[in-house]
Amino acid sequence: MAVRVRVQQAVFDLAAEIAELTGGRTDVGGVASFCGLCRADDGLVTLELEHYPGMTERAIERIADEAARRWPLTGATVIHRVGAIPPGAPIVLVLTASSHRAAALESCAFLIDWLKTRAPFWKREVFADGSTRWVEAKGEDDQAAARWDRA
Amino acid sequence: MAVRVRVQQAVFDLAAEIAELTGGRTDVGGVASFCGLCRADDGLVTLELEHYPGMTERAIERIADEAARRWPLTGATVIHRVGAIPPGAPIVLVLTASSHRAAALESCAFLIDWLKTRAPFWKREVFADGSTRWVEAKGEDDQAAARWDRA
Amino acid sequence: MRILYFAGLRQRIGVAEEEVAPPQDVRDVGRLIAWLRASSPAHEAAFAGTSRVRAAVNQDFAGLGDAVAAGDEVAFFPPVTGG
Amino acid sequence: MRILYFAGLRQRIGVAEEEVAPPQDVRDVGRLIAWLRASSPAHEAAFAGTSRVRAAVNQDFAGLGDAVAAGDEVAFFPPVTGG
Repeated sequence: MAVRVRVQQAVFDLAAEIAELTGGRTDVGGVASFCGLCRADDGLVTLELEHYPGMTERAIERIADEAARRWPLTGATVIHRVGAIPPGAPIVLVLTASSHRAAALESCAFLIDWLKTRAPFWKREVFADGSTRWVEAKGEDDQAAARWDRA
Repeated sequence: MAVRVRVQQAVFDLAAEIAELTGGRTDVGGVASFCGLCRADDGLVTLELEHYPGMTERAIERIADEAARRWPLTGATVIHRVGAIPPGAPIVLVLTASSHRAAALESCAFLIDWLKTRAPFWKREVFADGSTRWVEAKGEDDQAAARWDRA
Repeated sequence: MRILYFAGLRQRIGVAEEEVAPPQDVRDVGRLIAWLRASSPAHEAAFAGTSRVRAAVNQDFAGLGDAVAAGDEVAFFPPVTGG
Repeated sequence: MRILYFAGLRQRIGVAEEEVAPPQDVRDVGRLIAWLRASSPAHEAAFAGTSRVRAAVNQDFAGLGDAVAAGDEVAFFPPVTGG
């Protein structure tokens, strides 16, 4: 299975990424995607995203490999942006393709849940008055990730 | 919440549909999508899709309304193609947007599961030798839909 | 009463729709099916050959006990297979 | 040994990375944290002010008991918040 992982400043092109995942194939029955966007909560004007070059890409590749072990995927793509992101702009894209709808949908949810708790990224919020705040990790994200733990 | 439902022969433009759902907003935290594609199983050369004009659109709108009752969505789009569809081409698109990732992901899975069992569409497979076969409803689709039943 | 057929059922019966005027005692979907099946060998074969016929009355899914009346649009079709 | 700091921890300490040569008995992540905290008031305040410090040794997540040695790349950071 082809796993594509990218960490980049640039905006991604969803249609191009899906074409890359499905182009020339006739064994893909479903493509699931999740795109996380920057919300303007509390008057946020910019979200700054920092990562750990090298480790971050490796961590995402391992998560994608785990998804490929659990579900019969024909391909998966994870793109995560870093740098300054304005409200309304995309932050992260997870794409999964499979012959089977359930495999695509479940693995997509799995990938974003694990990525949120296991890939080294950190968000800092910048507000209109110039103040900044590091985003705190959320307990609900740990819970969402934990539902994929195996007994 | 804005629900968009379309039944059409034309291919849809995923990027344009997402832009429609999120454009100009800064309260959307996640967009989940599922795109069902035509597989070339058993030497299939064309998939023919038939629907019940009027009832089909109404049935999908009701399913989308149910999704909006169950999850805090900012918008949802369902596009289902009819007519002749070649292998590798898209058949159906479900898009859900929410402030919250889980709401977008779960409602997207719900919409495609219910659409498969509650919206009047019928598929006929056309093979290379000219033979045709109506697709039979699958028990696994009923099971996938049943997990959203409420106690 | 307008009757619509879809998918394999339409193909077996050979028409996509027909206007019918069943007798007054044909008051529900189940009795309408029985009356249609008796109307021609093609109808009988089509209904007999369709596993789990589904129905809609005025574009809402309907069960065998749901009422039908003059002026209704009643549709019959196999289990749906979209998505 | 190369030490990297990320996010709030980096900001509090004031450097993104530093080369250190801890004594031989600093053999695991826990002892390395204790040694770094003692190295300056800024380190002490940064580690004390970061709830649940996470660590990675050579770009793999590591626990307090995991070994560290000369030549390793060891990173410290708050819980991750990507996605």
